[in-house]
Amino acid sequence: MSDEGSVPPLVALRGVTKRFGAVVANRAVDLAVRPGEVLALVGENGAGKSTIVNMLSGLLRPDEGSILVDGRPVSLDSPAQSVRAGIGVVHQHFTLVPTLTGLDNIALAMPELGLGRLNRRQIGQAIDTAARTLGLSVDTTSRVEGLDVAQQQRIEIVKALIHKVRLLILDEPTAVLGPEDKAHLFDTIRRLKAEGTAVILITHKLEDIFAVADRAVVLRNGEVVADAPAAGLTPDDVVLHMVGSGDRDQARAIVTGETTLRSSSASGTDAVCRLADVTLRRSNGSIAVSGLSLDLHGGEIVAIAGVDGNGQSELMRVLAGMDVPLGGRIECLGRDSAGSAWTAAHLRRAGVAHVPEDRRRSGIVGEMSLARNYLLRHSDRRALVRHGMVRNSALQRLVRERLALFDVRTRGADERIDQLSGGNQQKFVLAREMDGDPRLILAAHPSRGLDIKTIRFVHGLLEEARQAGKAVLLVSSDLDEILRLADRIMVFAAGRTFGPTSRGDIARDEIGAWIAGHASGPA
Amino acid sequence: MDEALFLSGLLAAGIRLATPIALAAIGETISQRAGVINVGIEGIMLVGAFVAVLVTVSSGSPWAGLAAAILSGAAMGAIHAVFTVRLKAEQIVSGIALLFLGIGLSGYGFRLTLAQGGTAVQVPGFRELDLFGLAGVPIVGPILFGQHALIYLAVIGAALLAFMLSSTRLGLMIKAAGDYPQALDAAGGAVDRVRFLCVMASGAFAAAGGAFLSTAQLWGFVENMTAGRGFLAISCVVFARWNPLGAIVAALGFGIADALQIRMQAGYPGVPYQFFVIAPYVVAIVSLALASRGSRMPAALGTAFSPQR
Amino acid sequence: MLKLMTGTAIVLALMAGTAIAETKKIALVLPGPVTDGTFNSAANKGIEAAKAKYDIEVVVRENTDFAQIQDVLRSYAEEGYDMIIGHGFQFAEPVMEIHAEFPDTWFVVNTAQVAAAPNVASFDNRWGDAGYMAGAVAGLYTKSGTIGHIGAIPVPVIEDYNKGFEAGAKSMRPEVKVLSAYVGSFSDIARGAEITTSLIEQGADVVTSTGNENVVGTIQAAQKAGVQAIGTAFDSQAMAPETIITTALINMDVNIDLAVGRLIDGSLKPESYVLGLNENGIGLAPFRDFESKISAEDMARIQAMMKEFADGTLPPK
Amino acid sequence: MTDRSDIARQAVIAAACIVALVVGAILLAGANPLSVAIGIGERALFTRSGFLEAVLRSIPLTILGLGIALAFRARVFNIGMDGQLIAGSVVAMALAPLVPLDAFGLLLLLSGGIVGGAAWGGIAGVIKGRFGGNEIIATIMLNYVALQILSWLVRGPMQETMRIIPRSDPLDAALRLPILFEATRIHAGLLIALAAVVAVAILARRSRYGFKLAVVGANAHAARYAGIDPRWIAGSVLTLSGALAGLAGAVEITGIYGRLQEGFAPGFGITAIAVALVARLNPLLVPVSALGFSLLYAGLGTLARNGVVPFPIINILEGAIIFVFLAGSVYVAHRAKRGQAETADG
Repeated sequence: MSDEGSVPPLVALRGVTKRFGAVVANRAVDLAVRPGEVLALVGENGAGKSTIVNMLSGLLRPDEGSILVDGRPVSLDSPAQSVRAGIGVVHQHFTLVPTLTGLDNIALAMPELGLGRLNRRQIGQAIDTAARTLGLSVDTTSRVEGLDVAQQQRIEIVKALIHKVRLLILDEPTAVLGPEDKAHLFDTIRRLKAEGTAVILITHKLEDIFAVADRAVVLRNGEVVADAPAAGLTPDDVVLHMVGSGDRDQARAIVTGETTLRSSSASGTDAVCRLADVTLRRSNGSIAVSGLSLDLHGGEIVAIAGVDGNGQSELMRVLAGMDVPLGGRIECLGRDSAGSAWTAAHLRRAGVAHVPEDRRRSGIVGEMSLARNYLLRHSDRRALVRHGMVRNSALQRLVRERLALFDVRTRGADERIDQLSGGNQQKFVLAREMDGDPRLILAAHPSRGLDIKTIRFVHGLLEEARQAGKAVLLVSSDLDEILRLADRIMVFAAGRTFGPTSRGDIARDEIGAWIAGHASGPA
Repeated sequence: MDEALFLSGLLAAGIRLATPIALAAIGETISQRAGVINVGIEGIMLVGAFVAVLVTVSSGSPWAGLAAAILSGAAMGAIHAVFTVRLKAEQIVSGIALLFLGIGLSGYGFRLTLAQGGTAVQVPGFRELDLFGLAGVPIVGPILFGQHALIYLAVIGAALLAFMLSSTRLGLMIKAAGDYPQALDAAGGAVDRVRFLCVMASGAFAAAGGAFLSTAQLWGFVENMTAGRGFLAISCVVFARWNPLGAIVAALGFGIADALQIRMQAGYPGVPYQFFVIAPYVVAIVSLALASRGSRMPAALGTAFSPQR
Repeated sequence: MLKLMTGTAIVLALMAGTAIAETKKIALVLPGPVTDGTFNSAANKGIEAAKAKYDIEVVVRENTDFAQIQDVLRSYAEEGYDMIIGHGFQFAEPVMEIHAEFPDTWFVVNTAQVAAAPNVASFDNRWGDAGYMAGAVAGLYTKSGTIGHIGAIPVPVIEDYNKGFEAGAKSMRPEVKVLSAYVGSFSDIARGAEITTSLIEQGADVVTSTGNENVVGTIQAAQKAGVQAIGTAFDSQAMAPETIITTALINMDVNIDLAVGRLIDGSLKPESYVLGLNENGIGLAPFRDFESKISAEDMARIQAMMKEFADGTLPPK
Repeated sequence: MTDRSDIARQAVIAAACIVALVVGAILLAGANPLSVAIGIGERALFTRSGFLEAVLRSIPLTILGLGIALAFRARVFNIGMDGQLIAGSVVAMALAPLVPLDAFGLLLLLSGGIVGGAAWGGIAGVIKGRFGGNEIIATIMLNYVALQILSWLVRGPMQETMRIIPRSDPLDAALRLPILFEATRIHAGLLIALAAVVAVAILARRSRYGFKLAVVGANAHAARYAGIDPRWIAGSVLTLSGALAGLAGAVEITGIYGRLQEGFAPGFGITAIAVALVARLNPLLVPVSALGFSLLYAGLGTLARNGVVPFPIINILEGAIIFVFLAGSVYVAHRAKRGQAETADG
């Protein structure tokens, strides 16, 4: 164990084991966090991080071992008890009621208000106070469903901190944030630290550890395999612990993500997809983007950067045929957005693959088998469906093949897909979408929430696709990912579009400026 | 003046016809906002109607009858809540069972008590009020000041519930329980307790609607006297987009349309009366087609909540 | 009144004559609940009366859906019931379908006109005559010149009553305005009341109603509005003595009593019995408090009309 | 774990309370609960005619239950089976004077029933699919409309030539479904119902359309992503389940009644919902569930006939039995889960 300092641990896990049926999620986990300490909890998907979060937030009970607060064992049987113990949690999947405003969501988490009339002005002031000390600006008057993820996350943080919180747990907070919002978040964490609040930061991203954490705990297969001050670690060390590989070179390769495949400058070929003066509308009716013109060519990756909620989702929906543009015109693989054949089914048939941004919400049907989920996007293939009847044996055969090819870890094609880890689900989605030789690949946040090995796998796939002459449109809020993959970069911010520009023509901080909505650099 | 009389008669009848439906619809709104659908409110209304008459006759006070009806309705709601909230059984099936149970209990109770004598009993039921002595004012008088006390209570109740939903923390908890119970659970709220109470409240309101039918609109109980009003109430909830005040408006729409068709019938003896009877429903169907955009039901409606622990 | 008494006397005499046979088993099948206060209650009353008089075993089946009728009739027949009485025209068809299979069982359809050898008989009342009498009283009594009839659903007997009501009223007062409306349900008492209220608003000051529970709604609405009602079927004046002038009696209970009596004494024939005033199938109940509120002249006209019914010169052909 | 056994225990308590309520009610009526219980089971299960009557009633309930199961799979709540059934029977009856008097004519009548029910369901389908209107209201309202239109038809244009009773003229014998077994009322509708079970099972579990229904029912977002239009599915499945309801109507008319009359399928639509939900929307279980409900009704019918208890007790029993069934299935489900968890733990 690392330095047992003079300050006693604020919250500690002692020998905690948690099983789900035959699966052991955590085995004899020891963990401690002291006041004013930022602890990074890292590990691959399925390493047991979320189970720890859920036990600390009162959603799960340990089977063995104990949780200590201020050195005394406590039982956290409900979220309310967890709050009373001074633990605040921001879950990876936000627990906000979409139809309520931010303020009402926060009030919902304040049992001390009783059941009676809400003094919204007073609550608003309390929120402002909490937000100001953290340097956060939150929109508390709009319905949550209309806010972008970064804003929702801020509401979650304020919600957690509206009580006297001594330990704040942030589960994958950076996965959805752009660089600016990420910097903001780290700022907030530092302020909390300065006030003596302990923070547990669950993350996949190595750079997060070194940006804010004091100490890192690495989990593998439910067990703690490393617990060390961040200052004494290198990225290679962390990866080595995470993947459990003894090979330092391999670990380094994963960290750096060596790219062997390079752009085969494709501007000469005909455009697969042409967008001319397109206007996109949000579901609430407001204009997300206007005047968007862009050509997508085979053999290139075009990336849209920027904070979520600036029209990226709308663009993807429109290109996938799930929506039509409000204005302008799109021609894609012989289909015209003004025509009647601009539907998801038609475009899929024409060769559009779509890796959706929220796979749990729309990319898969959790309670269905892998085979049925495969059929989701291939139900008009003659080989799988004939005369309206599904040919199950052919489907099974194909799915088994594809699962092997994409290294999806599963018990078989009949397993329910919600039994798979997030990374395997994403691999499954890719296996499905890359099937049938698509010519345009729409990839929205393809590596969000994935562990580093799977990320490399996903990136490799996209690069191969480019190599094979396919057009790839990538939407990501991860600037590193964009800089690594993209041939051309475009930014949506504040209702405007910046670019596209070749990656070679723009520096990282210029993109950062674009994302912040400043029109410096080549426009 | 004839037109004025016609109008005030029409509105008064519309309000009377609407009130039992409105009360049941207000209750159903609360239950559905919390995520529980209760298709058994017809049965609860019957129990309420019977209990109200029974207690009114034996105590001499319609208010005591109303109070007893409300309690019996809450108890009926509790049965539904035990099965749907605690046991997490299929909500629609439980509602259907509740419907039969309500029909049976009210009918059986009636035969054990009031129907024993074989002659009609006198029910000292509610009478229309005369608020501020203004009920005599032409047209507006009877409408605004000359209604049954329960009608004013229904409006006040709906307004209070609307206020509760929009402006109290309890209201937030109810909306969260119906829209995204995971969020309420994570915020430390007891989803099941909120739902249980809301289902009981829905029973209480439905029973009050039954009590209006048997002690205000009429003075007496007959088996199955609700005649489908519970199902109309469910329609009103959806029509009103899960807003309690809207539920009153929707019920009023039905009531007035019904009162109107009743008055048209005698005027056009050549037209088969069935066409008048269906008129309110046809109007409802057409307006449904024309005005449905953007209507959203509580996202977790009909699904039991089981926390992951 | 006299007729009723003679009727009873005859029945009693007959009963004495038949002496002791084996106990007959009789099933009465009703479409609604016995507590409806009108149609089904009447049948129940009839069978109760018969039970008191004869050595019979009785079972009553309530709330029989149209879909269940055949099964119910068949089951009783299989269990060896001697007589199965279906109360309502809707029993006619199922009875016709199955009667041949059970020649030892009598099937009786009440309030319908159907018969078949050897074992189907029906009893019906002259609903049209009853309506005529009610209409005559209403036509004489109305001050406004407008009267109203509220029917549950236009089934044949209700339509007959409705037509008779109008004819009767016009016979007394040709210029009278007769309003008519239907509830669309037998059991919706609240709507029955509201429809009545609407007719009252349109000027009706004497109303009458046919059906089941909805009749109670009409009487209550009349009571609340302070206008007069004429009861139907049951003498229910006790329910609202200030309101109900008289009742156009439709003695469906007499039908049942009669059917049972004829079964016991062996005089039942596969015929369609239609009971009018002389057979005590219909009648006018006593006016009681209203006796004094009706002019002697009007009372004389009513009595003259009743005599014409007794003589057979009414109803008009 | 404690939660689960807790729920199982509560299910037992709830069922016990319901049973106590029923027993109390029966005792209050001066009857013997045990003989009442025996009475329910006796005729339905142990007499030929009682069992056959249950089979007869399970025919329409099966067809209707299949329609409900299809629609509910897509989370489309068709409460309008009663109206669609009426529409089907009306169209079938209206065709009767026009078709040849042979098996082909009968087939046309049945097809007419399907079309009529589909059209009535299709109105709700258009309201839902085209205008986004709530199908629960639409179907409830359409029930009332269909009931009244039937009421008018049998007194107006479709009334018998004699014009006495509100009903239509009878169908020619050639247009009646043949009786399958001598001296019973079991007609060829039984075969139609079983064929429908097979067809719907294949449709629901093997076909692309059935797959799409399930996707829409499970996750509307995923459906849109997959290029399935949830509104189109909702509209089409309302039409389809309406078609089944119409078929049930035509089968009842041609199989049992031979003419159009009011009230020939009272409350079947609501019962069918219970049938389908108890069968867990599995088409193959629907006939089992339908027969179970029919046996229950046959048993309750015996009770009503015997006059041992006042009629409302029958309604109480009807509700109580469904409640006890619910509690029982909750108990079984939680016991099973708990067992699993324990073996996994151990």
